[in-house]
Amino acid sequence: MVKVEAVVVRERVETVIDAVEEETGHVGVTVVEAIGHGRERGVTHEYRGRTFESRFLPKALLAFVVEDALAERVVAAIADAARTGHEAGDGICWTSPVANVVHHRTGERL
Amino acid sequence: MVKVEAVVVRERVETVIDAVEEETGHVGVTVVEAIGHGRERGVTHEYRGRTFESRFLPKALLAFVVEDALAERVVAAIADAARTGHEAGDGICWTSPVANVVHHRTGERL
Amino acid sequence: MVKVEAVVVRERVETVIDAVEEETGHVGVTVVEAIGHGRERGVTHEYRGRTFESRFLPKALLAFVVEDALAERVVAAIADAARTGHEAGDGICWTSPVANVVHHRTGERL
Amino acid sequence: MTHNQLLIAANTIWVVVAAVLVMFMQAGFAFLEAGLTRMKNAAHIAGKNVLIFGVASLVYWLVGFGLAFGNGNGLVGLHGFAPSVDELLAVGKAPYAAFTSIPGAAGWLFEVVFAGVSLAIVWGAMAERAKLWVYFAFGAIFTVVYSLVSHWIWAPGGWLQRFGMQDFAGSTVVHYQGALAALAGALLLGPRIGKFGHDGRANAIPGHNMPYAVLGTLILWFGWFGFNPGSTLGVVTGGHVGFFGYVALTTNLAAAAGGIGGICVAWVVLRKPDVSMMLNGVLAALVAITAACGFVSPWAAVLIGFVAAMVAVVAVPLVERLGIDDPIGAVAVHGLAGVWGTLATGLFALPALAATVGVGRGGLLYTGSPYQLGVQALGLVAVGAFTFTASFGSLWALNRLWGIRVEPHVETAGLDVAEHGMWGYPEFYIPVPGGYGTESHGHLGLAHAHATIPVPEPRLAPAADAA
Amino acid sequence: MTHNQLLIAANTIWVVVAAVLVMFMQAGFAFLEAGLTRMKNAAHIAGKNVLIFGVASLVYWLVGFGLAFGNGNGLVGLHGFAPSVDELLAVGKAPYAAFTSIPGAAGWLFEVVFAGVSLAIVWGAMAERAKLWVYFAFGAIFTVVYSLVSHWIWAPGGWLQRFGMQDFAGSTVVHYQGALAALAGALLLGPRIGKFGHDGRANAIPGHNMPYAVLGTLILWFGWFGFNPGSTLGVVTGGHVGFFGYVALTTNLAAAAGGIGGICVAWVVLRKPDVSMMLNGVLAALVAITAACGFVSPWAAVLIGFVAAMVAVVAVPLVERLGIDDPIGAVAVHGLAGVWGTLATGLFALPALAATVGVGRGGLLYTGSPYQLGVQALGLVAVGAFTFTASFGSLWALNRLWGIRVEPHVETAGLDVAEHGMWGYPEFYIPVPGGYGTESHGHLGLAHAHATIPVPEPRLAPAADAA
Amino acid sequence: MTHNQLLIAANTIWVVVAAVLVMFMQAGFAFLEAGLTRMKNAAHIAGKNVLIFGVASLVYWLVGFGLAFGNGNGLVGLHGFAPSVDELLAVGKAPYAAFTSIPGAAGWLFEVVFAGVSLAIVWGAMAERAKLWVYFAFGAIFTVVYSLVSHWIWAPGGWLQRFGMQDFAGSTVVHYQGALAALAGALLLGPRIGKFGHDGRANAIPGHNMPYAVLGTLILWFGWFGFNPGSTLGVVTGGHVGFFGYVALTTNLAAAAGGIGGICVAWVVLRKPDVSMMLNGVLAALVAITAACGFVSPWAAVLIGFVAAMVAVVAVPLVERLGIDDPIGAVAVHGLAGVWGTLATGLFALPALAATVGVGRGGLLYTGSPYQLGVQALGLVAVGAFTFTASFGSLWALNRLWGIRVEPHVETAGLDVAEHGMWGYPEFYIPVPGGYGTESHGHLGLAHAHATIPVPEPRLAPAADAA
Ligand SMILES: Nc1ncnc2c1ncn2[C@@H]1O[C@H](COP(=O)(O)OP(=O)(O)O)[C@@H](O)[C@H]1O
Ligand SMILES: Nc1ncnc2c1ncn2[C@@H]1O[C@H](COP(=O)(O)OP(=O)(O)O)[C@@H](O)[C@H]1O
Ligand SMILES: Nc1ncnc2c1ncn2[C@@H]1O[C@H](COP(=O)(O)OP(=O)(O)O)[C@@H](O)[C@H]1O
Repeated sequence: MVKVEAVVVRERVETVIDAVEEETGHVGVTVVEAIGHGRERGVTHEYRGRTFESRFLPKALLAFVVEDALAERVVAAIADAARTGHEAGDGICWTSPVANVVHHRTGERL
Repeated sequence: MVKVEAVVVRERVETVIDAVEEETGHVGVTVVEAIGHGRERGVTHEYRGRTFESRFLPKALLAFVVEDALAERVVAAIADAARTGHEAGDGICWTSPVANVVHHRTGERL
Repeated sequence: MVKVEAVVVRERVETVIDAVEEETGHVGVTVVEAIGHGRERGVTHEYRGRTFESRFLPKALLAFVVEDALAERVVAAIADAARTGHEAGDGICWTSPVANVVHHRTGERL
Repeated sequence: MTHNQLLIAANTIWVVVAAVLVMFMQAGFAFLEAGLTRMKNAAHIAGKNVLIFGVASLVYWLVGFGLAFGNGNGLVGLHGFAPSVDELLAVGKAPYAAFTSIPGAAGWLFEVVFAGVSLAIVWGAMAERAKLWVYFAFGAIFTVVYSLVSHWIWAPGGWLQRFGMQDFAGSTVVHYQGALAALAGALLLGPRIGKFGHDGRANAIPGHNMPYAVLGTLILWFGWFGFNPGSTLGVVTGGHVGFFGYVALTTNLAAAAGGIGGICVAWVVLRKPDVSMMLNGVLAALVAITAACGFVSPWAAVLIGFVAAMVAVVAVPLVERLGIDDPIGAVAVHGLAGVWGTLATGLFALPALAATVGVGRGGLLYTGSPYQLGVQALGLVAVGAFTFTASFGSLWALNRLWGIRVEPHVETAGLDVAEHGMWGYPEFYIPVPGGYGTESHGHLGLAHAHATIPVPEPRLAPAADAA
Repeated sequence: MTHNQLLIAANTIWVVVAAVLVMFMQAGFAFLEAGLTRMKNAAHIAGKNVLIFGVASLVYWLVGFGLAFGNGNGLVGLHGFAPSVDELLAVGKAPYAAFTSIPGAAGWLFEVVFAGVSLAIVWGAMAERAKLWVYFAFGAIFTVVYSLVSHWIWAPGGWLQRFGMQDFAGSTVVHYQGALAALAGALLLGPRIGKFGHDGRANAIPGHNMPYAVLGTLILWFGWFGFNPGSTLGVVTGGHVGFFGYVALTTNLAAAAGGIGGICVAWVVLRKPDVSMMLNGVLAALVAITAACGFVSPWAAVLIGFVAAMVAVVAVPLVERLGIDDPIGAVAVHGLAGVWGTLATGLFALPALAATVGVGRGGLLYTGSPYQLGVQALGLVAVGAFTFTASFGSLWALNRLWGIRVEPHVETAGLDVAEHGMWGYPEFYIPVPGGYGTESHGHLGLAHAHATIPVPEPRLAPAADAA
Repeated sequence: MTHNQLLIAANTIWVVVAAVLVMFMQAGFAFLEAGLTRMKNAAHIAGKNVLIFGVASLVYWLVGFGLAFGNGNGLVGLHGFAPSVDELLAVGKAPYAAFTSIPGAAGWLFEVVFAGVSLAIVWGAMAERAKLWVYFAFGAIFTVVYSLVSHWIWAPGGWLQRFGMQDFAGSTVVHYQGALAALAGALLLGPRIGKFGHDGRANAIPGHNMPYAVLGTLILWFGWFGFNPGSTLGVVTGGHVGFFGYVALTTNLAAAAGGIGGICVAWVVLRKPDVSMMLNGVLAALVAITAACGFVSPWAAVLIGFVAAMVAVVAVPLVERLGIDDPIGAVAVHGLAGVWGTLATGLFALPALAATVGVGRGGLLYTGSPYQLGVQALGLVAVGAFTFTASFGSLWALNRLWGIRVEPHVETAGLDVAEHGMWGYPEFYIPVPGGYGTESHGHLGLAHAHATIPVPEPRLAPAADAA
């Protein structure tokens, strides 16, 4: 199977998962809170008289383990749904092959 | 080497790691708090008069980087240890090949 | 492209990212808070009369998606920058191939 | 010392202590509201209470106290602005003859904390989207509006006071007024991004910290023992020594009934014993009993509290259904419960206690006469018209002139980082282990030592030192 | 005003202020207990104090106060249920003749907050696994039990009071009683899932927020200045004006010794200066000095506090070793320290102060007579037998009838989400950025603007606006 | 009861209530400091206030109170160590003749909480790197130093008191002294790892919880109403009944101006309305008005508060530029603002109020005479020299002997886990779901049931039970 990982802005977590379910029928995702740094500028922080730049902005990291056949469509669905129209920070997604996918409850291989 | 990743219910984090160490001798794991959505139903939330369904339940994401030879046995150990007997939510695990594994402290390649 | 993942002590997050940017020019990283267990011993905890050993120490998990050509140098940069000189806990890094890397904002493939 | 001096001393102790308890309610609002809003705005929401109490204090010193309690006519006080030391030390003398047996300074202290509470209520409904300068501008405006209305109802000779309107500690003056301005603000600001889906249905935006909300509520309950019993302004009321003890009893019974009512009604109506509704129930009950606390019997206090909780639990979702986004429930909890409390006093006021307090008459239930109820209603209408108009008008003007709502990207990022430059919980958003550049000075003494010894392994410490 | 009226006024100020401080102890328990339990139960554990104080207040108004302080016989008060306004405003008259120089209302207020504290203690040992309705049912039952015992010891003519039992502010009445019910509850509920491994060894289940526990402890210490000094019920005690100041001094010295004792003993015995044990030390010391505060000398207060802390630090693990899961340490901190404090009074009571307070005699140390110690022991045995039996019996019945423990899956999920429908810290479990469907209405005005401008980049704001 | 007894009663009520409010300031410091420091030290930083108030209380009982207020000479009190019951119950008698109309015990209570506040200030600048035992050792030493200086300025016949130094509630005695020791500690400890980059530039080390800092500040503001008004030590001051109400007014006005000043100055100077600077502004203003509160007019209070906030906002970064790492800003907020407040009193003291209070003369502005200003300066110099020398010397010795700073690996790991054995927020660092071994006893009754039923799915509960 294939693992599709995506970094998206936190407001889009639900939207992206909805899009994947609607457009590919895939159900199953694991989400982790993340902070990230990319092309976008970060935030200027001020604390007690010290000004400093932090390159990080809040993001979420999503992992979908999907059928090989679905991979492309999942990626497409994510990329669409993650696009906010903002100037920066929408993130990226990618795929990687995975093997030995086991479903704990049933022990069956997927 | 091989990276074995597993999504398990949080109560099972220690159990799963113990199982891997006992049954394969592998030591070394990185754990991340996650929330996930799978076959299981989520939780119905009620907040100030609004009822809504959240598909997410708390999980933990474990990553083990192991010798190729161990991979299969690690997967088996995880799947067993992660099985709670509950109706849902036990999660899944999978493997993927990794290269250039470097041990920071010594700089040696594993 | 290649995904380089690294587990480092939290104090080194900024240092490692700086090193990667300086030495390879690569910009773009996603960071997740993690706890980990490796060769190092954990911490002895005492709580209300119970003493117990926790194998976990705070770490951070970094993911860089980079050009294949950069992978090796990124790994090298990380390993150097993550080395604290402490007796344990510096962590490890590894690479894995990724495909279908899509940049959400522009939709372009990287 | 004469008897009278001792009495003044006792009165002043009680009033000052009560005022201090009420001042602490700012911490209650700060935590109730921070708890019921999102993590990204926590510092802003909590911190605003420090800011607005500062604004209220300065404005109330300059003009508010004079407008409210300075000698004047039935509409407004005309003396006692930026009072002098002598005016503040004098007891029962112009311009503060209103305070017959405490020094003017004690009167000011007790009244300024009330102004602060009323202003604190305003921001509950405007939470998470108002610009920072609005707290200054509208804070000052509202303090003046508040002062005028408090003159009508509480100053001797105030026009509603002459009708005998019964508002013991301010269900109308403090809570209803605050809620009116809150409503105006919520209407003008519009809902928070994401509060309503495109189907128009309200979405839940859970607050980030229920324990904070609980702490805030318990602090408010605590402070209310200054709010209501302190409004006796002394230790003797209509010949009853320690009447304030009785006021404290009705206050506590109402709050208790409100808590039980809130959680039970939520359990039945919303099908979950919602903790935040239990808290709203307590507050709604306290708001409602505020007008009635000195006038009603214990069982009426229980009833008033329970009904107030029902009103709150039912009204919070209703307000949302009207498309109004009121994150804390100020309109329901302070507004509607305030109306209920004010009217309930007109229903349940005991003739004997009305006489003791020396304001108005017995309620409908006892006298059969609708007079008192009518007066209460008149007050609600008059205050409602005036305060809502004044608040809406001034906020509307501020909005037209400079815009009172933050930019969407600021709202999305959160007010803490976008307006104040730092997250409320920095370590949740940026790595702050040893401070930026921790390792970058790895070649100086200390940090070098640091760089050559083991990570946290208490048991290795000796070895470490050796290194 | 007569002298006596002024005295009543002063007494009432002091008693009401003290009562208000004690009421705030609910916030102390809420945060101590929320801090020492898990994140998944935070809202439930903190919120329960609002709930149970509500229950205690209503029950105490209906029956409790009458049972405890209404005129009656040596076993129970028989008058003053759901009291009338007149009964509450009267001073030193039936049915509340017990309160000779404050109005009945002030007496009620002071006593109801004590009932609330005793009830708050109960839930510490039952934390994280009791069903919600149990708080209502057992809360009401315990309030009645508590009222009976407080009649025995504190009401004029109560049978233990006639023996001269010395329990100044309630080491036995409030804390020991609460701990007895807590023990009964812990035994019937059984340990939390995971508390004991299959080897039977106790596992640590760390609480989730030590700063909360510290705040809770400091609030309790603060409130205890109402608890102990307020129990003088007036400003003059046996001819000593301001005796309550002395009571506050012994209370503070004991608490200080308890904090130092707790951390030092933990350092030595447990080999770590456990912060939670320092806090338990303070509380155990306050519990122990509660009986003694008006009877002993300063050095005895220090000793009593230090020993109480030792007892707590040693007993907390011991209670676990017995297979009892007491998350907050109620049995050790309120129970054993309460026993120690009650007996210590029988040892260290100064004859002069016993005379001043007008209860019992000097302690063994000074009189050489074991009488007082015997009386104290008798009280402990009687109360222990009665309260434990009553609590265990009623909880046992409730458990047989409907089961008092939540389902394992509820316990595992956490009471916040499973019983109340929302996490205590929602953003730790569900994405709550702009609320559900934030983006889904991306085509309405505001949100559209939002959809076409940059994410948080304060410095780009202007540009953004332009967009 | 005689008039005088009633007066003593009223005085004692007021002083004890004020003392209790001041004691609660420990919670304020605990949360202000925990909020402005890092997550890994949260339990330690919050908990230390329990520890140090314990130390201060015991030391102040043994020797401090006697040194400060026992009868003696101009330099030191020589009686009243570990006082007896009779000495504590007596009013206006040796050894505590200093307290003319409250019992010695009430005097002790009021003074010990001040010692506790002064000691609390010390640790702000020493936060996150001092060894635990140092709190014990230096806590005791500082309490003695503090007591001596308070004798000079507050005890009748103290040498600075004889000059007429005006320090109403302790800008110099409490805050400036605390800051001097804090400075000594910060200098000897050196900066936290990572505070300064190798370019020597200061790095920001954001605290972890701004809402905590807000709560701490509001608690301090609340407590300050005991701190300043309570320092009248009674209800009548120079013939003015209820003068403490006036003191409360100036205190509140200054704090308000400080909050507004802090945020506005930060907005202008630092270009961001920094929440933590608003809080520091409030505190700096309260520190400054502490000396002046009984001597100045309302407008002067506003001015003093605003300027104090400016001083704080500007000085916090300046102190850093000197290479001093003061995490909470104690040196700027308590030190420099304390100096400003002490001098401002010499400028703005009203002759009439100086007469009322009965200390010193009118300030430069009114009298044209530099006398009072000179006295204030003299006091600052004398106290500065003595307290800084004593603090630096003793800390230096402790450092040479045993080292007062924790090992770098302890500092890096955090004091909570490394020194106390448990994180302040355990669930952020270790998995604590059902406790260790939750599942490992999966074959015992309960847990077995647990192992065979569904995870949190409230709606499946029945099914679950069936299982
Ligand atoms: N090469 C990369 N490797 C890992 N994460 C990345 C990479 N590039 C971007 N990201 C993630 O995506 C987020 C947004 O990336 P960014 O480049 O800002 O998007 P945009 O190009 O739309 O501004 C970053 O905060 C980071 O978390
Ligand atoms: N396809 C998937 N991709 C990523 N994570 C998954 C996937 N399927 C399941 N998971 C993770 O496993 C958890 C449990 O999965 P679930 O399907 O509920 O197990 P079960 O089938 O036993 O109910 C989910 O919450 C999610 O975190
Ligand atoms: N095989 C592994 N798989 C996953 N994570 C690992 C593995 N080995 C180490 N780690 C991560 O690296 C961290 C440090 O590893 P450790 O072995 O302690 O380094 P060192 O050998 O320098 O002591 C661990 O806490 C863990 O998070």
